[in-house]
Amino acid sequence: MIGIYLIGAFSIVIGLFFIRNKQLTFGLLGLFLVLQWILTFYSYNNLRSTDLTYFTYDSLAFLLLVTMSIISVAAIFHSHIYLEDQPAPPETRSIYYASIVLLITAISAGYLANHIAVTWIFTEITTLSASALIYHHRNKLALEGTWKYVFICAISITFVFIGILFLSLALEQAGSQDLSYTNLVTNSAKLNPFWLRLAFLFIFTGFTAKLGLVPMFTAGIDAKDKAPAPVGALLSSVLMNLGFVGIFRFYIVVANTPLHHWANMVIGIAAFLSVFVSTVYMIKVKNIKRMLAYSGIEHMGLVMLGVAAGGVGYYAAILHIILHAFVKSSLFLQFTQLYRVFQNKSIYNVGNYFKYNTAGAMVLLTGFISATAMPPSGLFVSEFMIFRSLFEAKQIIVLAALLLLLTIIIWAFGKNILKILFVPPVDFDDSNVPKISPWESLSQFVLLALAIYLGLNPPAELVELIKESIMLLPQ
Amino acid sequence: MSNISAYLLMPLLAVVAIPFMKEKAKAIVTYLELLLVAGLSSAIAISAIVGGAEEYVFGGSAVTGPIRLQIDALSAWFILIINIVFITGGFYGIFYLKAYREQQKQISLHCIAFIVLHLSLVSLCVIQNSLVFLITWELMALSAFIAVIFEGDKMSTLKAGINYLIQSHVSILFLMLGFIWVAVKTGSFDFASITEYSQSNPTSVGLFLFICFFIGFAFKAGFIPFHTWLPHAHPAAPTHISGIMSGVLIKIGIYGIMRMLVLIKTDYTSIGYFILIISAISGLYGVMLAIIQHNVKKLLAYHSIENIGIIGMGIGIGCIGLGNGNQLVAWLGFSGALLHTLNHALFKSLLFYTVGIVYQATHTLNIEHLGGLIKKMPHTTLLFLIAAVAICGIPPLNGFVSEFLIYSSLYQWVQNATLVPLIVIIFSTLALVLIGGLALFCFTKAFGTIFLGEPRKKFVHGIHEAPAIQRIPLYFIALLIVGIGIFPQGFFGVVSHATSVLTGNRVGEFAPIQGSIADTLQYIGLASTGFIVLIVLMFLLRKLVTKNRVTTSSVTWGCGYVSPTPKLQYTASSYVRSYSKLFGHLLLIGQKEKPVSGIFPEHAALKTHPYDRLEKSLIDRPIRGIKSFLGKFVFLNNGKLQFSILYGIIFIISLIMIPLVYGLILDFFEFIKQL
Amino acid sequence: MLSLFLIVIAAFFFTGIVVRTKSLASGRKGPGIMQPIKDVIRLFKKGAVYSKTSSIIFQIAPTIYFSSVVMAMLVVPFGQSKGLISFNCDFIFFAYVLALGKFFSIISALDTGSSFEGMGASREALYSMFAEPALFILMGSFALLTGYTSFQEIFAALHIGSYLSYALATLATFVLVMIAMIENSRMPIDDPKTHLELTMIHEVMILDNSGFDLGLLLSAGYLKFAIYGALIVNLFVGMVDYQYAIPLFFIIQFLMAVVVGLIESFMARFRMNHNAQFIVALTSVSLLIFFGAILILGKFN
Amino acid sequence: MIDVLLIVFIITLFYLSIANRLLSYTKVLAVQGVLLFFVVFLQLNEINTLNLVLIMLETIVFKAVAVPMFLAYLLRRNNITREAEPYLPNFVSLLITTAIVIATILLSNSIKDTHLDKMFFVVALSTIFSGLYIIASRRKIITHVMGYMIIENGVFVLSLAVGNEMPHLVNLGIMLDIFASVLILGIFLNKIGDVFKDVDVEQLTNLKDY
Repeated sequence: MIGIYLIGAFSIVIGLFFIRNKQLTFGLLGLFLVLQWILTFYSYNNLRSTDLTYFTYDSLAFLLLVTMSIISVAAIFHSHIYLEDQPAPPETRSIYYASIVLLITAISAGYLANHIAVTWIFTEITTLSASALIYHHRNKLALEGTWKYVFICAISITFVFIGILFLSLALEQAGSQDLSYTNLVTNSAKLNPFWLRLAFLFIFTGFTAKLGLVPMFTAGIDAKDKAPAPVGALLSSVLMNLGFVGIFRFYIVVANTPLHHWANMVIGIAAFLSVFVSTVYMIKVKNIKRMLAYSGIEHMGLVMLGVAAGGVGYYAAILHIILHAFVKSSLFLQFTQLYRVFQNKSIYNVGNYFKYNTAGAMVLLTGFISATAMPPSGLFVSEFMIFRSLFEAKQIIVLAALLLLLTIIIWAFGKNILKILFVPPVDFDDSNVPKISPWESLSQFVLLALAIYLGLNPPAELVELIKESIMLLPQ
Repeated sequence: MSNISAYLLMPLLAVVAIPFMKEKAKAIVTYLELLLVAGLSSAIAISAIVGGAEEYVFGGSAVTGPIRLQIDALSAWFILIINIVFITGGFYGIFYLKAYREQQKQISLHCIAFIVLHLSLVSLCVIQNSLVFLITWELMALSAFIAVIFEGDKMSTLKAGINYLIQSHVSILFLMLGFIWVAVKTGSFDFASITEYSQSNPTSVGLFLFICFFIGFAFKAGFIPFHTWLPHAHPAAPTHISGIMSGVLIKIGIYGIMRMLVLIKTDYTSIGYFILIISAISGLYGVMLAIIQHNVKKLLAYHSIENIGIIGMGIGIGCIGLGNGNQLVAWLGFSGALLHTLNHALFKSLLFYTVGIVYQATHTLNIEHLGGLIKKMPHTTLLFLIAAVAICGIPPLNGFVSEFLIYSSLYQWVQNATLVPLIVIIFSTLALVLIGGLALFCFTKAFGTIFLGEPRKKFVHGIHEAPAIQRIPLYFIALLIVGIGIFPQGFFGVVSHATSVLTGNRVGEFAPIQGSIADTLQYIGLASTGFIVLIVLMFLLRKLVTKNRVTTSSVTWGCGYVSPTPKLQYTASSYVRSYSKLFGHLLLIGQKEKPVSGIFPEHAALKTHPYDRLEKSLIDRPIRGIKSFLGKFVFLNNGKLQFSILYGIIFIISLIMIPLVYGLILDFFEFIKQL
Repeated sequence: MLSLFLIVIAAFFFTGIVVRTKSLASGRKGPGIMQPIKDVIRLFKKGAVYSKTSSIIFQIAPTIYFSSVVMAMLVVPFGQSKGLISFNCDFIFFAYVLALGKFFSIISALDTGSSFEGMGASREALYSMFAEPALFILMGSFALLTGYTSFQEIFAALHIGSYLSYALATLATFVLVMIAMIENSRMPIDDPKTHLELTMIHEVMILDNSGFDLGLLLSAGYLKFAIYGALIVNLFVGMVDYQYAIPLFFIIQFLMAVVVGLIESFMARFRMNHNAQFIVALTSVSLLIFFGAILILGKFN
Repeated sequence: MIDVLLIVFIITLFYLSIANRLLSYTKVLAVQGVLLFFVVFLQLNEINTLNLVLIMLETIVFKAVAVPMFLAYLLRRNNITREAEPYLPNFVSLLITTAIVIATILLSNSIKDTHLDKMFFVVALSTIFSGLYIIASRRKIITHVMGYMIIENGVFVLSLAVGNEMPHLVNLGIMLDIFASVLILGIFLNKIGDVFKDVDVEQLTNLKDY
């Protein structure tokens, strides 16, 4: 199936790249979405089965794939609106559509890959497609953003590759040469700790660029800022999840070796620093998109803290990353409408959104509540579990510091969002504000509702899948 | 069971429906919804008081586990208070919001928030599952926040709102810590596990657990030093919301503390002293700051802190009584606290509502601009007067009854107390007396300046009394206030059930104590009634005597000065001057003065800005510190590509090197050891 | 019940005696003992002048003030016989009822919108606030000593035994006298005979009252004095039988009146900003009494 | 023999750290390509010939010729000034590079692994880190690109260490090499060169947060 999917998707990409006709484009996009969902259902039907030797439909992949498919529908729909609203030259359009489809395909394949090298290849492809999307606006700043993104991603991909090389060295001692995760886990006892240590260090550092974690967090920020908001929705949700997959799958391997504790320490340090960094900038930043991006960094920090703490933290981490994907993408999608109203993304020149687009304002409000993990948002549950895992791991000081930082973040986030919602902006004439139909906010409402529902009342299926995906970890 | 699901379902329907309605419909639906929920919950509550505790269990979800709802007399008492305040406040609010008719979107948001607020408050009293409790708690905080920022287009309002939001979030963090603690140890979210845990561990554990919870709830209740959000949030909110916040929102904190007292089994005596001391300080501090306020709502907000202090003193004494096994003291203390909770809810909401009427008539909250309103709005004046007398704890009104109970708990405690407790007692008495006196000082000032004398500022627009229908709930509250004043034993009868939950004795066991207290209260009721009768008689006598006496009217005697102007009146500031000179060191009053100078002085001015010393040192300074600390790190993302790469290198190298270096150091020390 | 009559009777003469003592002390003959009562009766006959500024508050306030004093009077016992109202902690009721009167006298002063009466009101409120703790602590120490919490029981059970208790009794008397002075705004806190409004407390509050209302206020003042006198009496006559007690009552009331008169004629008024210190000093004295009580009960161990 | 080549490789690193002219950077890259060509030839003697040929072609054509020429072309086309303009004086750079090499030697000293030829490890790591150092310490964007190329060479050397066992990893490395270089150079060629004249990193610092 995956073969069909990849071939189909790539041919669609090529098609989109060359076709200028609108109807045909939409036809192809629709086709692709169908394909995407077929893959999703297929992977659900034969869960835990391997395909083309390099892809496995395991539970983690499936969970993220569903998230992906749901978000991708909304993202493509809003990309359409976006391009209608700000008409671009036809070739730019087709590049946009081609690369967004390529991005989605690469990410999906990356989820499913069961071989570290394959994951790595698809990560590389995401860099390519993402850079094309970031450069959509063809202006100086966009170029700068693209350049930085490409360069840092290239470096980090190289890091990952170095990591893989070290891993192979580590594996040689075990007398095996198969770099698939399952094999790694089975041989985990025999891996050479020295090489494994280096491997983990490099692979982790490499994937932080995608995950948006300290140390390589900067690239993602600029990308999400410069990319069109619908793409930002993808970059800040599912692409981050790809980074998570990359790290998590390998972490499972390390967790079964004596290095477990050390790895936890490494992850914990990076994660806490990420939360710290996001706090620093949540106070400062005045650009709404960048603010959202930094909140994404904060959440990734939380997720990795959950992983580092272990225990119930693993469960919480996976739940959190799924819910966060929904919430953050909905916020980014809402931003497109916000931008259409004010034609500006600086908090200073934006305000009283409640008056111009009530539905959208409600999305922002709910999104804010969800993103800051206040009850009744689903993220509250996962954060609660993460705190609990930290408590269980006897990391009270970390927990206290974390809570302080989170409080500051809520304060800064709340201040800005409420300014956007209620306070009228200075010298802004609302004479030619476009009327925005509330239906455009529907998708965001659905995503947020999903986040709340899955958090507060997770179906037994979901719980099972999450439990299964952390099954290999030492509890 | 079914009625509970209905009770949850109806509001949700309303919440969904409201945004698509006409303004009138919105108001009506909201209020009907309110009445429905209130009616349902009150019915259950009353049955719980009469027929003992009831319990329901919901399935809950995979996350929460089974959700236990339990309604005992304590919950019931608070539910009743909540419903009273909400029914009156909602009714009043309908008319209050008429002035904002054009902002439909805000109003529908407001209505939703209002329903959710009421629902969550009522639910909080019955939920026995910590995770669900937390969620409901935050729902309550959020809806209150939405309700507060109704006039969110003002940046000041928004600031106050966010301040409130953050502080209530901090409170939830403390609660969360406590609950996580218990959940980690016992693996259950049910409140019962708290009891198990505290019983199966040394009292010190229970003590810390309680303090953790206490801080969490104290933020909501507004104990010193967790009070700083109150004086900002109350003036910012629309008046009916301020009334409700001050009336019941902060009381839910009190409920939480009481619930924890019931749940956590530990050394009550030390808890008692802890609460008693904090409360005494809160009471004094609150009223001392209240006196120097110019903004009426701020003044009332500080008085809420004071009254929370009084309630807290009751709780503290009750705990100590419980710890010493002195049932009578425990009873007096707890009943006093519970009754004062109701009383404060009544007169404080009434005060806020009357102030709201004044505000809508004059569009100002600054005392110094008001005056002589009694001629324009007699009803409002009367209502405010009643509430003011009540809040000073003066007979024949309700305030006296609860304060009397707390006083007498102190005097009962005296009988068999050793040295240290005696000193505590005497100073708490001192505090209580001073609180009473200062409250009187404050409210004579407020009433005198707002309603009496001549207007200190000419208002261009006419000032009118509120419509009669808007005054109905206010008169209802006033009626209750007087009713409790002259018929306290009846209300005590109801309270005693809740008290028995706290003192932990079964129904029927407490008949003798209850009886003795009830007798005393009966005397008070009679005395108050007699007092009122006496006043009326005296007044009639006066009428009779002065019937055919000549009464002329002239200007106020200006001690020889013949052309008095309203400017010459004694202002609020001058009224409190001697006070603020005495306590100037404790308070923080910023002054801008342009003194009178020269032979022919021109313009002279004196501006004073009262500020909260605790807020300055506990909130403002630390926040500034943290911000500047975080500000030092903004270079991190300075847009230079090299740096971004550098972080990666540093990260990897340090993680490789530090362990090696550390190992080397260890080896070195090993080597030293071997020498 | 008995106390009621006694206090009323005492009230008739008390102020007269004070005035007489003062005039004698200053070498004048002075008015008759009954003069104050005559004044009141005269006032009752007169019509009234009301300020245009003032409102209904101004008219009902004196009545409420008077009835609050009467109410307080009903609480006061006499030796064995209870007051008309008597229950546990009734002295709290006593103090707070008086507080209501104060509340209304203050707001009625503010009601005139005068530039002076507010001053008096402010001082009155502040000083009575400072004065109250003394009374409560006093009663607290009595409650501690006797183990009872109502006026009548306390006084009934109060018996002067050891030397220490003599000292306490004297202190208590002192405190009560001083509280009486403050409550009735006499020397050394306030000088009713001063002619400068800026230095008045009580007098300046009732500048605008006239006719019947003024009469009520004055007579309320007389009653108040008698009430505090009665309290002092009760300190000593707890156990004594009526045939000795009643004469004792009048003797003590008389002595107190004389003392007040002497104080007023031989003592200067405090400076306004010293009053606060003085009044708070009373509180500390009553604290002393409390610790004395602790000593007596031997709880220092 | 391999060791000699690798030592020469390290020497090129030292030269790189003190080189002033951008052109000499490109020359060094070319030299490294050639060295790698021989190393491949000598090292990967166990893999099938086709693969070997492919790898050797990549090294000689792509690393040794195409990229350096292309960079030189860019230098001319965007008439970039010829100095490398480091933040730090060359002397310091030399010291740092030396330090890196010594550090890697020390690090490799603590390895207890019989499979690995430590020479490769030392060379690879020192190349990677000095490449990173060059990126961090030079002012021009094009020097970033060159630094990246050097890193790629280092990675290549590392992959050669395991090349006999896992040739597909070497291929992966080559793929990365080509892919990334094309992407980066493509952007550089098409856009940055046109948009920003005389490219200095300082011009690309508008996306920041303070």
